Amino acid sequence: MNNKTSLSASTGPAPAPHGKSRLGLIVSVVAIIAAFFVPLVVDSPAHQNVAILILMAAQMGVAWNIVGGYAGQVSLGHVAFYGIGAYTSTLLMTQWGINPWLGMLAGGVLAAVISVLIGWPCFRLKGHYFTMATIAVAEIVQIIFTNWEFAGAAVGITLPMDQQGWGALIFSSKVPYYYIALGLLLLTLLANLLIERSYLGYYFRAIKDEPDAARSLGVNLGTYKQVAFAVSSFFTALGGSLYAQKELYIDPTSVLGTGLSIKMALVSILGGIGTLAGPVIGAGVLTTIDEGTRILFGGSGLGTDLIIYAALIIVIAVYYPTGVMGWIKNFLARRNARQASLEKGE
Amino acid sequence: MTLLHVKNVTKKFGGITANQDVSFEVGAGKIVGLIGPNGAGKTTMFNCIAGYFPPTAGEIWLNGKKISGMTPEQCARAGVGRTFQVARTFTSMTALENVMVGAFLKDRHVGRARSISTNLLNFVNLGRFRDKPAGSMTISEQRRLAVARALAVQPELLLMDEVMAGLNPTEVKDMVDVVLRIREKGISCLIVEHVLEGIMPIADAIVVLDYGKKIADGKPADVSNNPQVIAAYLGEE
Amino acid sequence: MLEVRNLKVSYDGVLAVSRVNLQVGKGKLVALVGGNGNGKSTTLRAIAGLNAADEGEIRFNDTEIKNVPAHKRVPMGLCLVPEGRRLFARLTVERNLELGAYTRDDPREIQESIDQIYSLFPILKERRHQLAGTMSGGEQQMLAIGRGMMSRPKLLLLDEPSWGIAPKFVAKVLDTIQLVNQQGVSVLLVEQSLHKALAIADYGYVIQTGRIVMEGTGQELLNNEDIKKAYLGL
Amino acid sequence: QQEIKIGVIYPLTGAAASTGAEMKHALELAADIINNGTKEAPTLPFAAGGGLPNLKGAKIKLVFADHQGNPQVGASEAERLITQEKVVALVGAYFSNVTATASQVSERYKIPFLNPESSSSTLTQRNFKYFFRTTPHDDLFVHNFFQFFKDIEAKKGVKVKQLGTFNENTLWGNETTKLETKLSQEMGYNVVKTITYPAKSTQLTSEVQTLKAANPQVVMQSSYLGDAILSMKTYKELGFSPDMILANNAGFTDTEFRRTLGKDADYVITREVWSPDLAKNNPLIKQVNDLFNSRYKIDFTGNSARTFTGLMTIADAINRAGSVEPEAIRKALIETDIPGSKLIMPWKGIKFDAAGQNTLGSGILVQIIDGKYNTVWPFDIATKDVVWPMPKWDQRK
Amino acid sequence: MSFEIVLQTLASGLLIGLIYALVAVGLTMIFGVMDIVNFSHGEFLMFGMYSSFWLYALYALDPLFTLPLTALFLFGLGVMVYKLVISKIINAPMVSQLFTTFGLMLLFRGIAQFLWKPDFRSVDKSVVSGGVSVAGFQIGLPQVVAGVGAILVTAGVYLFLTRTKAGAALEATAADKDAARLMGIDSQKMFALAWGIGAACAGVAGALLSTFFPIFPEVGANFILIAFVVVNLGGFGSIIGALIAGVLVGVIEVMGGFLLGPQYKLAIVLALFLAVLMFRPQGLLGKA
Ligand SMILES: Nc1ncnc2c1ncn2[C@@H]1O[C@H](COP(=O)(O)OP(=O)(O)OP(=O)(O)O)[C@@H](O)[C@H]1O
Ligand SMILES: Nc1ncnc2c1ncn2[C@@H]1O[C@H](COP(=O)(O)OP(=O)(O)OP(=O)(O)O)[C@@H](O)[C@H]1O
Ligand SMILES: [Mg+2]
Ligand SMILES: [Mg+2]
Repeated sequence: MNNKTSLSASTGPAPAPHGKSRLGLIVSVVAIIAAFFVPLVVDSPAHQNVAILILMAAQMGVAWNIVGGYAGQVSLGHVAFYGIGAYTSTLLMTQWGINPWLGMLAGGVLAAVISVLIGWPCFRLKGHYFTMATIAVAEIVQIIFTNWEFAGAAVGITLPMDQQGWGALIFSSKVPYYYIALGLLLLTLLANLLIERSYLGYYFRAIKDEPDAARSLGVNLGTYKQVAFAVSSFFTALGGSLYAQKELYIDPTSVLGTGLSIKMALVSILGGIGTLAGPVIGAGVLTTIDEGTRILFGGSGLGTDLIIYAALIIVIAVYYPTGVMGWIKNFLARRNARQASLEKGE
Repeated sequence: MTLLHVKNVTKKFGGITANQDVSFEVGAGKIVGLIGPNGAGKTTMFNCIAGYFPPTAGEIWLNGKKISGMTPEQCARAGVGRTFQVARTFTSMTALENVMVGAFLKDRHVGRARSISTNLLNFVNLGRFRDKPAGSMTISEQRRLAVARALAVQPELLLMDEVMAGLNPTEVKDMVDVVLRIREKGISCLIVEHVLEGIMPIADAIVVLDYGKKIADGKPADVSNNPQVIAAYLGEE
Repeated sequence: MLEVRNLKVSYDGVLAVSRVNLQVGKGKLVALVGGNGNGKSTTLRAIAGLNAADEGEIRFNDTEIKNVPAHKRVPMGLCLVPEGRRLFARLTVERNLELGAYTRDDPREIQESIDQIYSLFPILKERRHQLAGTMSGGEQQMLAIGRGMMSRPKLLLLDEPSWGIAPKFVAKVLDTIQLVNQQGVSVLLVEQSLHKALAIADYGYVIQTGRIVMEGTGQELLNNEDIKKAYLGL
Repeated sequence: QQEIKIGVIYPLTGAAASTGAEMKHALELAADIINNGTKEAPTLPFAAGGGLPNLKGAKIKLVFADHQGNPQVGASEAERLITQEKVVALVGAYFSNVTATASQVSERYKIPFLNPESSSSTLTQRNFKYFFRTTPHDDLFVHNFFQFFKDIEAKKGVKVKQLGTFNENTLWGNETTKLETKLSQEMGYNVVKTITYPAKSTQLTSEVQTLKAANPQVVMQSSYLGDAILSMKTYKELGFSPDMILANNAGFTDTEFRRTLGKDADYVITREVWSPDLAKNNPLIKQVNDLFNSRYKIDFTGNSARTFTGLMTIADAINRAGSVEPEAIRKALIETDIPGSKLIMPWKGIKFDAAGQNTLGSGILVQIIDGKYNTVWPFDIATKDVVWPMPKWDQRK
Repeated sequence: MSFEIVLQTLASGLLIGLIYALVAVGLTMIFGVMDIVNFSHGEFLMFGMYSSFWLYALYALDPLFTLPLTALFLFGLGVMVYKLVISKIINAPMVSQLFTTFGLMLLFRGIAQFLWKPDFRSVDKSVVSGGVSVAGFQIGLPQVVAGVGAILVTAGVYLFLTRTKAGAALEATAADKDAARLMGIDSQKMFALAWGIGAACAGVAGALLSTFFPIFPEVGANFILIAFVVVNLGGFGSIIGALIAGVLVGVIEVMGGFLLGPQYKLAIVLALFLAVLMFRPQGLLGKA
């Protein structure tokens, strides 16, 4: 009983979280700075467009990752929030002339509110049951919008192009869209980073691993799953609004289709679920594969692009089940282990 | 002063009565052992106290507050820390992070939670696992990790379910040390244990269950000489 | 009967067991003891085939089985009662026992074996329709042992069979193991109640950080001063 | 030698891929005729071959893109074709909602977009400057239905009163439903049941049941192929025999529709823009169709014939512009005036109004009889007398 | 609304529901044994349809008679998919498994389109065709045959799982594959078996459907959502649950569509499904 340990906090500075994250930090800063220069280097609008698609996919993935990755609640109905975002800002503008920036915010808030209505019953479900319930909810939302006259029903809504510029959030050039998408992505990443570093991040992961044990530590499962869900849906909706402003036409199939929910998850999984940079990397890879195969093989009409795209997805999932980030971590770990064992002289 | 008061608790699963009309108390700053044959209802009692099962009948009070009927997270807030018979580690997190999840209940500041947790890991002699994935620890190590994790919520009462199982006598001694130091902090311990060398010498009182009923209650020495306890649990030695 | 030579096992590149040599003779009861995290379970899992051995030899009845998949080792007469029980939690007690006899065919003999287990652990009979996962810790341990015996092994590998068993029953469990052993089944036993384990063992090995550091008959080891200090807390 | 790149965006994979493939073939045939000529159809514009004469024989090069039926992909592909492939004009995109987004991109880039076959009337209500559509739109088609009712009432003395609508729940189906309801009211018909069903259903039993209960005389239906086949089978199975099924093109004009249903496809009337039997009035139709058939072993359909015509129209404009400047092409498009005799369509010609809509287009109605499409309306160009009502299921051979 | 229409609607719903059940049985089986959600299940159905179609088109063999062949073929395909792909992701996180089967779904559609064109096909002259009229209402003969087939196959799978040693081994593997290996059960073989049977069920469903449903590369998309709902509603892993839920979904879909408007028929099914989950989070017959 010699080494008496105090239970109270020592007030000294906390040790650095992870030594290895310094490398990550450098890479991230360089990547962000580089991202700002992309439109200056890439001047073809088509390529800029692909860059925007990557940023938008990344943003969706990062937003999804909060609840699907960190908190482990695999929602495949997130497109509902995307659609709510797109429809809210669009309807507010076309019906009442409300500025799309405000509309975007309103869409986000509305999505968060609706996420509570959905989450409250659905979070009682576990695992695949939860996943399936979210798909069902999203399908219902799509059916409602398909039949809702006020929202244009199946016909959809065309956004008027008469006003342009930062106020109307409509541009004929791609560059402003690029920076808006980049800004939105950085904002979502920041929110994600703050969550990851705070107690919330720890709670989310605990809930994912062992919900029962988390409860014994005072973690209210319902509350924290809901927090993750609401934050995630808020940002997903912002992405939806941006989609509407960019494509200037929305209809239930394009902003409420199940495929998009799956894409959000795919992006995160491919890059590394439950990691900050994962979805961004995943979006880069997936969008490139997607666009690339279609451009190279899509004109043939034989479905070759689909085959190659699918085969690539499978290969990645099979050989890198933890995504690109998992692969990087593994690689670093192995290298460290090898070095360590070399030092030990084993 | 009594900290925990279990009053006439009964718990049934369908036709099986796991606890029947059990009453006992745990005094503040005391170590109480809860023993009994396999299937006597010890883990069930833990689950009732920690809010995982509502008792079928009876009440549980902690510090003058009724906690039966509360949810597990409410119980944790009320001051009950617990470990599980099956380890239930957060396997994708490091040992340190496991403990931090507990520490956040009282302090949401990450830096402070980290230093509290580091101390706790050292406290249960798991310091060297600090940054290792908790999933790669052996089962007995994971149970000790669970003790640190439960301590991190700064409980008034700590429920430990067989944390000494799978330890050899030397390791049991170390663990006994840990338990004594926990008591020194003023935390009461309610311990389920089959490793009697671990519990008998340090318990202030022992409660014995058999087929869900309390069959004895008292000082360790008295209980171990109780013929009923010997017949049901200790066996002739 | 079983001969392990220079066994080396690792998890994700980290060595857990290096250089384990041990033998279990026909009809013998051998104990493997050691502190927490020293590689006992890993050794047993490698023998049973759940972990792949990086290097070394595992010979069972004079056949090299290192590359034989786990499920094919069972019909050869090898059976592991694993750490942490690994019951089929969502299946009933009886179903668990039946599955223990998967490699056997005669339904009547299987029923006999089940009855034997029931007479050994009456609580299992009483609860034969309860889901295994809802049984108490000790009850589950009994079921795990019972299930292991259902395959009629020639060599039984037991990983801490007394884990979570009440003191009165520990003796009974160990008696049972001895009984099984006397009926001709060889046993490799990992156990933390050293004195009890070594008391019934014909021979014992001490494992430390993945290596066998000492061996001898049960009595020799029990009387060894180092062991007394390191493991018995004396 | 100059090459003129024209971007074409169609659904080459996904649910509508089979239609996409037909249209792709039609485009390839048109481009081939322009570039290499044909002896089989001497009166067809560009039949001499050798590219566009006013551009020193520049050849047409088609750059295909697959929009997979996804509006966002359509827009991205348009963006890519315009800025990467540097196409001088776009042709596409079959699905109205994809045409909507893709043409928005071309409008921003001030590149002409020629749409040969999307029928949503809203497309030409957007005040776009670079958007041109050769096909008549749904407004006209639905009008045709009601004109047909009036005509047949006059000719055969039948009274059409109770109508039912059976449309899929998409942009197209919805717009059609609205128009049908509106026109029925205006023209004194009674819609006894309006059904919009979810596309890609596993069963249409409840829909048909509902319809049958309302007992309409004529069902006006808009469905793509899968649903068209499924609904016909369900009609038969549930013994639902209205006087007529008046289909709004799409699935009902697909080659597979007849092949799959065989005799059960008979007597359905569908709105069309094209039919091989029109060759009677216009020899060009047979000549080009034979070309198409000898090459791809399929006949033209309304879709592929329109797509073919679309490419011919844009080629005509580029040629007249004598330039690949988008602005010049747009000007030429505005001045387009192709007479009906130069088309393989039963139209009076091609001439665009200020909104970019061809004003000379028109629709026809064809009826399947003995497994063949026969033009039955307008009566003056009909090749066969209309069979009305269609025989009940249990009275067919 | 007359009594006849109600009866008619019920009958139609029941028949399509049995098909749903059959598709779902294969899905629930794969899930139950491996905890893997197979997004590509609809494509097994599609392959079943094409198998029937080609045997019909090339050799004029009726789908009904070639049913065993189709089942065998799909069994082989299921085993092959397991061996080549799924066996490599057994221990991967749930999301990567979803991802893989999703990739398979796309791959299979692409392959079908590549090999057989996006065209719609159909078996136009099956030995079973047309309708029968019973007591004033009509039902399609192909549907009746399909319904009976669905019941037989479901019953067969159920008996196999509950009455045979292989069934017990599947159950054990499902519960804990490492523990099963310790019992001498070849878990790899069991997983392959589960995929084989699962795919064969979908194949049989496809064969039965091919007599009255158009055949095209994307046909699986029409069925997969419903199949998921059925599996969930019945309780993941429960064969009987899938049967009950399938029929329930079929009847509710047809009835609901008829009463409340066809455009909402799927929404009605989904809403009821969610409502049931609120009261029974593990589905009707699922284990908690
Ligand atoms: N969910 C349940 N359903 C049915 N029976 C249960 C359930 N949980 C526990 N039991 C039964 O209740 C009795 C008490 O179990 P409990 O786990 O409390 O025993 P225990 O005293 O902790 O035993 P051990 O020392 O073996 O861990 C046992 O017989 C057990 O089988
Ligand atoms: N799944 C795993 N992944 C990584 N490392 C592991 C894993 N399982 C065990 N280890 C490590 O391997 C070493 C040996 O573990 P093992 O379980 O064999 O020990 P043991 O002697 O059985 O200990 P105990 O007495 O606690 O059961 C330990 O250091 C442990 O941390
Ligand atoms: Mg217990
Ligand atoms: Mg061990």
